[in-house]
Amino acid sequence: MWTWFYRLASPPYVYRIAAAFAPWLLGVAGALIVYGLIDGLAFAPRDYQQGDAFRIIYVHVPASSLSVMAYTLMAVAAAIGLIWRIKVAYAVAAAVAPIGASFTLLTLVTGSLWGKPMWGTYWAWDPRLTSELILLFLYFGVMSLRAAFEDPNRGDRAAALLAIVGVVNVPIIHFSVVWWNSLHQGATILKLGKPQIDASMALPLYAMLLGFLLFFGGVLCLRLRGEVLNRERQASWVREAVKS
Amino acid sequence: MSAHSKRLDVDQVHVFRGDRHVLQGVSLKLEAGEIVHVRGPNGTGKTTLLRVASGLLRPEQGSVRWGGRAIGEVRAEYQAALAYASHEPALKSDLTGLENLRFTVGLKRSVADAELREALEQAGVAGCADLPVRVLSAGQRRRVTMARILAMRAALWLLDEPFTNLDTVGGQLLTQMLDEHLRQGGSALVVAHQAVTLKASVRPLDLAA
Amino acid sequence: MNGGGGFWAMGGYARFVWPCFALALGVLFWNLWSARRHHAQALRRAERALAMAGREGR
Amino acid sequence: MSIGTGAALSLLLRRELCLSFRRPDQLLQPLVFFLIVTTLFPLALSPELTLLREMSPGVLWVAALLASLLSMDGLFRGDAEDGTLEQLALSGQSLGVVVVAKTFAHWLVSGAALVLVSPLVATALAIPVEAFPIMMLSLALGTLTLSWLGAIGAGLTVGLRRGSVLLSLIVLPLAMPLLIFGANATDRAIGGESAAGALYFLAALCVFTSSLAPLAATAALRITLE
Repeated sequence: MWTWFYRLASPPYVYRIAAAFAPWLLGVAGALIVYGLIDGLAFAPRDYQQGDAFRIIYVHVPASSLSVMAYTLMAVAAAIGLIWRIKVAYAVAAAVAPIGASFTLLTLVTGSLWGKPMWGTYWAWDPRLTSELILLFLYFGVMSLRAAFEDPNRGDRAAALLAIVGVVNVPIIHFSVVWWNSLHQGATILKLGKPQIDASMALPLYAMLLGFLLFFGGVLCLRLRGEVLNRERQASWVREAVKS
Repeated sequence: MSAHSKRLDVDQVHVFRGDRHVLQGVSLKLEAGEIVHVRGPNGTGKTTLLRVASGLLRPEQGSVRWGGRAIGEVRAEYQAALAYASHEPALKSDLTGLENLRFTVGLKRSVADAELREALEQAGVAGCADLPVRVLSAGQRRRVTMARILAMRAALWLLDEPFTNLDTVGGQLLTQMLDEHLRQGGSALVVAHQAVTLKASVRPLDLAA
Repeated sequence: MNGGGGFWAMGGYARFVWPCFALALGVLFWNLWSARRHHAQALRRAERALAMAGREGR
Repeated sequence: MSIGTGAALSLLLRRELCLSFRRPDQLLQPLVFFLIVTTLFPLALSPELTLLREMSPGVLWVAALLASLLSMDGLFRGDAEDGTLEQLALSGQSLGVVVVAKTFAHWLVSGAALVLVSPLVATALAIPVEAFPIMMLSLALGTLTLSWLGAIGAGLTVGLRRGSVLLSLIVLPLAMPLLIFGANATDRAIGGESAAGALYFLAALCVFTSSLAPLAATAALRITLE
């Protein structure tokens, strides 16, 4: 049973299966997202309170859940890399960071665009958006630390450690931001919580969530191939990979 | 003065620095009372080999064993038996010679100042004991490092270019120190680009380009 | 179908809804484009490394 | 065999303090920076006391954070550059003991010093004297927590030439919770309300960081040393 897992540690194997999985993941993701967009934008009924502005959740919620999930995945891959010294795990951690950061940015912008009609300002220090902003700083810290080292191996390990330290702090940061927010503003007029959505609104949301997740997997496979290649330039299998 | 050494085994060590394959399957055995002189042009990984042997640098492949056991398992014992002198004399320039010894040798074993002064005396830099290292010459700093190695009473000496900045008297002093260390059952791994001539037989290890 | 000035008006919130979705698609395509470019660069770097290795006869 | 951990800790602590006091100018720099930054705010805002009192906890804490971070980069850099860090790593003591001793010594000369200077700054920012004890306690806990986080950052960036900006970029996001609880504790102390809640959170944060950060900082140093 363990051979399957053990083979995941071998770069040429990962390089090949990543190429095989990517088109499928992206294909299904594309279909789900297209459906989610059409259904969410055109057919789902308006929210009685927010009107059509609520449709922004169809991109905001998937992006925000992905941003946190991506950071956690990065930390797990980093831990596997540090503990078992598996190069592929470092490649995964390096591949995840920019994708996660892009979704965090998407969350922030869509969140503030959604905030404007609700609170009248683009940035009202909503606790969840503030946590996302700090998450973006954490992403940026990990990426710039990895880039600061000439020796990629050492850069991977340093960034891995920072990712682990970061993931431990994410809940602490979130809690303290929520606590801080509750002190100063009392309950915000309209918390940016998910409005109670009935089935017809929920279906496109689940489609978008799954679509974004599969999309994330597909792009991760593509980016992983590059990262694996960067870390295996000396290996013999790279010769065939470059020729093909 | 030096403790009796155990066997040091460096076995098929490979180290990469970025894309460069710095050490390619280097092996060496060092018994008590033996000295190996690591030679080779610049950039062939002499210092890297020393850092791997000391446990500072973990090799990609290969192992380092002390008394038959991997140095990772016997880290405290191995470090207690080890005296490592890097290419640069590792001294704090704001501290005096004596203080430098007190804060390095003192971490390994409880040692009185008098004993440290005696080691400085042996290295011929007794006068520098109370001067900040900042004001010392490169040769004097090298001798303070030699005093540190003497005071540590280590079994295994790992010395990186120990003859640099030493005048002829200093060179002779170091040669005597090495002979005495080997006679007492100590062992030494020395990186030097010039010849190492001792009473004891010196086994060369050439690192190819 | 929702009313309020047709589909594109988004009940008056068009200024906020459409930029969000445009940006979302932008991020998705940026990720795809960036991943492909990253892989192409990696391949080029590997080729150069192999070519150098070839020359040194290692 | 090598000396006990307790003896090693005290010896390393003496070494660090001895080194620090050999360069008193470098000890004063963070404190003067702390004073200067806090003087900027009244100039930028207004000398009007009631307004200042409104801003003072935030100003005090941000200035304290930045002042502590200023000297954080030198925690391991000095020893790494002259090779003594390698000697410490090979000293037979575990690297963790070295990290704990160095970080605590660094806190004594930077964080604790800031706490002692803080009444001066507080008076300048119209903070009432009654609030001083809580303020100083919260600053002590906050700066100690920050020193531990800074040790992780310093361990990660010691090998890099211009690591100090990167160090702040790594540490500040992690320091935001302690800023929130610390500034709030001081704010309540000024308002006369009980600052217990914020202080408890700050203390919990300090204990949590003091217990985990040494492991992370040691691992960080080991990555850079190898």
